[in-house]
Amino acid sequence: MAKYLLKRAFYMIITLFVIISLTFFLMKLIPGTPFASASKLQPEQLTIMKEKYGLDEPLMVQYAKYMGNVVQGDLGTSFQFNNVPVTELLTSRIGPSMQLGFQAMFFGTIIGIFLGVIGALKQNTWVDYGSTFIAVLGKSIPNFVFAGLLQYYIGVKMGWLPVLFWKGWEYSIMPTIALSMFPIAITARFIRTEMIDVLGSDYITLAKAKGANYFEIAFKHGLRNALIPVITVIGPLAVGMMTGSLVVEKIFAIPGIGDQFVKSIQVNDYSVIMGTTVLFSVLFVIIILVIDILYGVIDPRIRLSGGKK
Amino acid sequence: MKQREKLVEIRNLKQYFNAGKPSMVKAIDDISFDIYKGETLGLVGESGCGKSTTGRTIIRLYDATDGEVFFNGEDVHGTKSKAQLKDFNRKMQMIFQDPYASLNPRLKIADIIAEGIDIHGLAKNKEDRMQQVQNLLETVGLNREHANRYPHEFSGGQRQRIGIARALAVQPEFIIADEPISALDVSIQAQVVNLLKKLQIEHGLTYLFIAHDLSMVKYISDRIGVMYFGKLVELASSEELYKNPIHPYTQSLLSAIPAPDPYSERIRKRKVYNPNIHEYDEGEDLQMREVKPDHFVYCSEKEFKQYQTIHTK
Amino acid sequence: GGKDTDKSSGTKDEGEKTTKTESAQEIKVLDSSEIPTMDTVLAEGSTSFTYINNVGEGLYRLDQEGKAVPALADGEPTTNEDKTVYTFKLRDAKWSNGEPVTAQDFVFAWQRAIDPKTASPYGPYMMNGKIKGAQEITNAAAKKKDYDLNTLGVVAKDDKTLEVTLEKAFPYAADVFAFPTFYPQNEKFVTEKGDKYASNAENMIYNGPFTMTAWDGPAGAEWVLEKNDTYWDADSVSLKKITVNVVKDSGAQVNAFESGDTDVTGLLSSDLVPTYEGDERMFSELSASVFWLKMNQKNDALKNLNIRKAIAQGFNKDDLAASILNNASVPANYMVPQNFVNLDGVDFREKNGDLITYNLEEAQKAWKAGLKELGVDKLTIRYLGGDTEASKKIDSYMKNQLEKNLPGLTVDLESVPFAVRLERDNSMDYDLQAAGWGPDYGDAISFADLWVTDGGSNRMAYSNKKYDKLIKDAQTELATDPKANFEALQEAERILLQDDYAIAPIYQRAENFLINPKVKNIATYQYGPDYCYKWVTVE
Amino acid sequence: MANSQIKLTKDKFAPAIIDSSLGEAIDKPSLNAWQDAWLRVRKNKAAIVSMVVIVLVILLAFTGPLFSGKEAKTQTLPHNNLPSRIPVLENISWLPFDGMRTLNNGTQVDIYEQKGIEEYYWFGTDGLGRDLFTRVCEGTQISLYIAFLAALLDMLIGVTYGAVSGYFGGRLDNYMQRFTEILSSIPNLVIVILMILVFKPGIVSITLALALTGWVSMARVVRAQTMKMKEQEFVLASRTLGASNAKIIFKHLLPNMVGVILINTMFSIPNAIFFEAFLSFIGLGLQDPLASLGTLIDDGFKTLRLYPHIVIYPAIFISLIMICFNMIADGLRDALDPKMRD
Amino acid sequence: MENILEVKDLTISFHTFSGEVQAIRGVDFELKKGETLAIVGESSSGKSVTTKSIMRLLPPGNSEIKRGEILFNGKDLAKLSDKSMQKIRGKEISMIFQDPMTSLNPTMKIGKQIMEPIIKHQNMSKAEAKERAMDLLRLVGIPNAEERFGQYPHQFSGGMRQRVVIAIALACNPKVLIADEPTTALDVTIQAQILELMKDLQKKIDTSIIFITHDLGVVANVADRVAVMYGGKIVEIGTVDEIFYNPKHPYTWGLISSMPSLDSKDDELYAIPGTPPNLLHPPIGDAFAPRNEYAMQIDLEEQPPMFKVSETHYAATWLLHPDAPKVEPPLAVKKRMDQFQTWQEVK
Ligand SMILES: Nc1ncnc2c1ncn2[C@@H]1O[C@H](COP(=O)(O)OP(=O)(O)OP(=O)(O)O)[C@@H](O)[C@H]1O
Ligand SMILES: Nc1ncnc2c1ncn2[C@@H]1O[C@H](COP(=O)(O)OP(=O)(O)OP(=O)(O)O)[C@@H](O)[C@H]1O
Ligand SMILES: [Mg+2]
Ligand SMILES: [Mg+2]
Repeated sequence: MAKYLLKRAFYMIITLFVIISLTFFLMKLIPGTPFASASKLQPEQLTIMKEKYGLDEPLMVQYAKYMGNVVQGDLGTSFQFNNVPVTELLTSRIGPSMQLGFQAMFFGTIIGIFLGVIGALKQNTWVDYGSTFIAVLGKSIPNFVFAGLLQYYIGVKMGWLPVLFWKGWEYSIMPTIALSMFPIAITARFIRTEMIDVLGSDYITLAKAKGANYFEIAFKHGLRNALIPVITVIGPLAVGMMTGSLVVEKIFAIPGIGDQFVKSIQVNDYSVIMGTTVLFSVLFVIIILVIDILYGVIDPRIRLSGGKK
Repeated sequence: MKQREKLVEIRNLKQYFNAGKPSMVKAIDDISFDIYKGETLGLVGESGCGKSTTGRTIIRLYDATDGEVFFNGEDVHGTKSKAQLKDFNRKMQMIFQDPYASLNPRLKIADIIAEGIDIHGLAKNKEDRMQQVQNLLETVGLNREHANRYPHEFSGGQRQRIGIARALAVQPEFIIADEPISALDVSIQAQVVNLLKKLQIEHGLTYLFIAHDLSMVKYISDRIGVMYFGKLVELASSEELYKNPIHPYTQSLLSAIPAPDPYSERIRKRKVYNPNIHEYDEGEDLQMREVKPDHFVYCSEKEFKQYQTIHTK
Repeated sequence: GGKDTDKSSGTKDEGEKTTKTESAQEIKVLDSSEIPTMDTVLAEGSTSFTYINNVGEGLYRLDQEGKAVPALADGEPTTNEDKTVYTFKLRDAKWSNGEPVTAQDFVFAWQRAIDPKTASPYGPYMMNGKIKGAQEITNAAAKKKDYDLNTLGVVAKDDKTLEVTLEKAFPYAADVFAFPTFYPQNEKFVTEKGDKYASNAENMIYNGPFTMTAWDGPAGAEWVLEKNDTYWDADSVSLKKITVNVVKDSGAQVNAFESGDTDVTGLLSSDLVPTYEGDERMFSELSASVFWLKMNQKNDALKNLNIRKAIAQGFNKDDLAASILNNASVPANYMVPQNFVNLDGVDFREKNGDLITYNLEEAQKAWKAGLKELGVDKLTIRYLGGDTEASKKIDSYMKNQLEKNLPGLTVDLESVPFAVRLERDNSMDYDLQAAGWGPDYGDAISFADLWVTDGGSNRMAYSNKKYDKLIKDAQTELATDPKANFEALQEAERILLQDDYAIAPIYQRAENFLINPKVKNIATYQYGPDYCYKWVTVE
Repeated sequence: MANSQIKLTKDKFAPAIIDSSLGEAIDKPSLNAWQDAWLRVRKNKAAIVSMVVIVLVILLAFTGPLFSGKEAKTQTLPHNNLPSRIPVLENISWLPFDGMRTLNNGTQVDIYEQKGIEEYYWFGTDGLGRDLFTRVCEGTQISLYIAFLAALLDMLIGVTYGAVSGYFGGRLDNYMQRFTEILSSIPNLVIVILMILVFKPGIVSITLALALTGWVSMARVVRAQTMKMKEQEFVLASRTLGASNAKIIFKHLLPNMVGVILINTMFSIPNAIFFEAFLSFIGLGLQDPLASLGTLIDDGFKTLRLYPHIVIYPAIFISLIMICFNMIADGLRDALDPKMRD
Repeated sequence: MENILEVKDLTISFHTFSGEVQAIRGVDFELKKGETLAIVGESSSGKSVTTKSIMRLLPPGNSEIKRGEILFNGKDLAKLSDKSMQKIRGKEISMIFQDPMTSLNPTMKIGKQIMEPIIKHQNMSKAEAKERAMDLLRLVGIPNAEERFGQYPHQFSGGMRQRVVIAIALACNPKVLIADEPTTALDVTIQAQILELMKDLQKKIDTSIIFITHDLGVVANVADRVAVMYGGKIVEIGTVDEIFYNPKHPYTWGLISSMPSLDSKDDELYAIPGTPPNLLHPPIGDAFAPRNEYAMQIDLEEQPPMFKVSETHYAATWLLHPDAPKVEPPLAVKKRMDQFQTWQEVK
């Protein structure tokens, strides 16, 4: 196990290195400067500013410096938020995004699993179609529409929940609902598909032969076996969600990382783009590792050294 | 027996999976034997002892970890040009165990059978190709009309015959049959075995016939090899092996086969094989030794003496 | 959100003494972006300027009408003959830490703003060409030569006397001195805090109407302003507390307003405006931002005057303003906006009137002539559009109008992200471009000098010697003569639009927001800061 | 055990003549895998209904603009933001097709009458006075185009990539997996912006952006399937016959994954549609006057309270398409599931 | 001996895409207490469907019991509610499936899988159930029960897994144990072990066993009585000796002759020609007729009734009709009959 983790860690570092390097160079290909007032400034002033932020140096030098700093945990400072260290920016913003993403993933997955399981148990009945319908609706209504409708009807009209901001748990309910539609849909679809396969297998028949009832068959025997392909898709999705949703954060005025990231790209805020990418890819490779470990937990046949037996 | 000509020679063949990792499996561990032209060599042993691996390594589905396989005197596993490899692929063919998994469900029977013809360019034109396919179908006792059907429309026995026709299509000299009957119904097994026998006579084929059930193997084989845990432990003519099993594992295997005969079943006593009875010392020289003429047993020098005294009178 | 009212205990004591009005003097406000910085010399966006303006003050301050009036300057300064040297007397004002605001604070701040090491964007932008010595420092630094900050034309004669030397006289000096970049900074405090200065509420001191009591720094999505009792004009301030939250989505802002979560929204997107038509809670105001089409004369067709004329007259801007914008924006037949500058009460526009109007007949006539001159009967022109929803709608309308009104014209719409647009503007890789300009100070020159030959914002290969000369004159000889200056700029505008049809004005933008009717007297500005809450009262 | 009641005559016990060749006859009609699958899909009512709906939607998308007699890009500004009015249906009061609008104060007015408009705008008009019906039709075309094109590229790249990675395995597989990991980690937006720099913004860029990373999940699925299937005996059989790797992949492996591939494609179609909408949402999408359902919704949503019709129709269409594709995917999955064979 | 299970005129159809599959067409048999009834017959003859219908494990969607009764201790299982059936499954009647590799839940620990029916049906506490599960593991001959208890199926070999499945089936001392090809997937040595184990256990807890297999060797080993199925019907039923040494049905003959005997080296094996009947459109007459070299005209027209051969032996073939010509069974069968005769005489 330890050896395996070490090996994986080595691969993770290489992967990260490549991701960071590629993003660095790609990003530098985007034209323009990160300076908001660039269009107003004289060339002389631009020269001075570029020099101050080290943007006048050859690309390779900038790259080497950046990498050097990253290794020391220094992600540089933001341009759009004058000189705020990116690490500070990320740490102060990742919290709400992670919480929201996590909640949405959590509830979304649970509801999705539920919908998927009953869909599979009652395959091709109206229950199945109903659960498919709900799931697909969640996928076909863009989440800004969903978020907007929730905000207006539940928040403004009904006054049941706070309309926006991020000041306590009740503030996270509507955004969570809005954001969880997608994981609900995905999980429900995948669980249904897998569950149908699983329900047809011999060990389910054996479980029935043991006298197990529907509930036991679905949740004790079926679910765990249906879960593997689901975590494969859920994992990367979770990373995406935990690193912020542009739309939902914007609509509910949540100080998260999603909107900030998109804005950074639009205004060439190099260091924030890079910082977010680093964060994202670190989370990503870790989640991939966690998924691989989870595979082993969920399915004891899969040993960490890889491959099914 | 007439002058025997060696068709396949297996020398110190080894096949290790996941070599170098903790999960390493010695699927074949240093086995050697010959297969003579025109004979059927049966290979038996319990599940997982390496029978399939042996077959697959001979036909180069796996690259051998070590050792050589000579076919007509040429080393199959040596570096070969594409053309030479193709030539092997023509002369050596394989029939598989699972009649359901061994036919591509998306292809028509004609295309399945003709795949080898196409690859090796054995047909002059479309008509010739079709003609060959139909002939092959008839050879294995199926209707010409079946050419345009899909595998799922056939029963297990029919499928197995289609698999045989596919192998025959390239006019091989040597066929490895990997448990071609164990997934079939008893009544269908007979069909397939009969067919294989008939083809052997008509086409002068050589078989390596893999199975784990001795009764059918005995019926079809001239000689039988018994494998245990990646090693060949006994090799003799089928009559001989059946009458005088020497290696304790062979004895155990024979005693386990249930006979379709309630009377003899009631009196049958099963022998249990315990590998510890050999009490081999560390580094003892274990190898195939010819205990009786043409009867080889995997044993130590000491056992060899014992066996000889018991079995040769 | 922090409610640390006891940050400075002095404030609290005095707060208790004031008589209680019926309603709490507190408002909640939404803003659509975070504050990038509160450091006056680094600030470059209107959000920064707005809050800097509310917690700080310079020599001048924009009053409720948007006019610069002396603030820390104790009355109007004395000037030399040619109005290039201003001598200010400072009033007795205090920083919120009790220290007095001195002339050295100004010198320190201004030098810091021009110092290449600071790399302030707005410092040089505002000072170069205006404050003596600024341009030289910038140039020297750009060429990696030595420079001396003391050559900047700002000197503290004594604690309370500040002498400012201008490069050349200009009529809008008061606006410049009111601009947040020119605010003073307390040297001791700034150097003590170093990098941390103005990075959050703890690391700031104030000399304006309010203090910031809670702000986590640039990434913070909420901040609180509270009345500054050490402010010299504290008596005019009745508002006790302003809580600001960032909400980026316009629809969400409206929802927040509807549910009572806020008293003031940020700018409404124009889609939302019609919903509040006739609603007393909506507040509309014409801003000084004008939008136009830039016509790049590197394109052969656009080099042709008739073609430009046809395009400039060839779209119906009234319909655009009335039906598409529908938010109190007005069609622009000019470059210099209305209600922006005036001479003795007469608006710039009143005299110069409508210069390019929608005129289908003229346009088509010019179009035919132009095509003939070019010897073609069809033209394809690229149109570099914006990528915001609002600008997309307008671009789409423009394309439709031009194609419909000018037979044979095909407009290739290219909506690109902002960064890409900047880049293509820079490299002049476009034919038509929808662009706009909001001024930084209240003088027509802030529009007019956009189009001088090789001017930084020109970037459309427009060049007219006469125009250049008029602008140059306006900035030099005529700078001290308001009337002549005014007239020169008006003539320049006529040249630009009527002689050359260099750009095709589209509309002047109105700004709309929702305000709780209880909240009165929010001052809104056309340049620099957006709002000032100094005079706000809650009924 | 009761004996038979029927009278049996002696001649019935004469030996029967049996054609032995009949023994091998198969009396089922010959069906290939597709016909077989179609038979199964046909039994799935939801899938069939969905297919019909999709076909109708496609037909409508292409023929609708002909019926409406209006062009999607024609702007009639005085007619902007009209609610929907449909001949005949307008007389049915509970249907929202009567050209009435509810004002802020709750009163209903007939805008058409008020503005003196004779024409019928079936779905109303948008803010620029363009006919929404036509725009929704054309938007559907574009969304479908994006979906199909992206799905196609997706299949081409994803399938090949997955098949190669899974088939050859080992070190190559390891590298290829790391590569997709990297690809999914580089911010999509950076790539899209770069794409827009190189190509013109619009369909091409969007499609390319999609093709760049949209196929990763397909590759994963195909890889897993390939690894599972490459040990199948029919593949081994082909190898012993000397078939080339390419032939094995394309003739033996991929055709047997059609089900999985199709289903995954059905999943990626909605994703593509949304990716496009997302790009439009952040302003990197289609160029006007082209519109997709995504951009139409995005557009209309802002004025939801004032002009709900602008968002409702495209929303209905997009939901319809998504639901149908998912239902079809389910149907196909069931139909192509080998376990369901009898 | 009393009948613990009686199946009467059971008729089952599947509704499939291509039409109605008449999988079981009137099956009658009874199972006595403590006996082993083997059901043999070729693939698709309806062996599994018959036994699954006893457990009510047929897919609910497309299967239909058209006629017949399944009387278990007098109760008709076909009419029981799902709930009551769940109480019978695993407790009164339990089942072992063919493939030990797939019939255990791969993600659940062995111990838990064994404990499940114990906790469910016997109201035992967890600790007691664990004790019992351990005993069972030992009973089926798995060493180190302690350690094995917490392992997963993939850590077990095929033979061991099948033992676990047997342990599960035996957990509640069922009255009837149905084993559907329990050894087909195992190799001979392990098969032999499992068979011995089952016989042992049967003696200990005195259950009745229905044992399905193709393998006549296995039948000879385990069965008291044998039912031969063909085309959805039982075509011959009798004691094991009767079926092996005095078979009456031509299909049974075919089965017996197709096995190589020890000395028939060079003769061609007998193979039943043709393919099994298509149960979508079962033939009007005897389903075996098209493959039957002894077929008579009547076989094509009329289904044969069960003819009684002895108290225990019945066969459904017109050849037993008094009017039918006397036919010689195939050589292999004759040999057996003769051999039996000699054995009898020796006795
Ligand atoms: N590709 C492979 N990778 C790793 N191990 C393998 C592989 N193929 C076979 N083995 C292992 O090699 C050993 C021998 O397997 P093989 O399939 O040759 O047995 P067999 O005698 O044919 O068994 P059976 O009778 O079940 O077919 C087994 O332990 C098996 O798990
Ligand atoms: N779920 C099902 N749907 C449709 N037909 C079925 C189903 N299950 C079984 N059948 C059909 O019922 C018939 C009898 O099948 P059954 O499984 O009982 O055969 P079997 O005798 O057990 O064969 P084997 O020896 O191969 O296990 C077959 O024709 C089969 O196709
Ligand atoms: Mg094998
Ligand atoms: Mg069965």
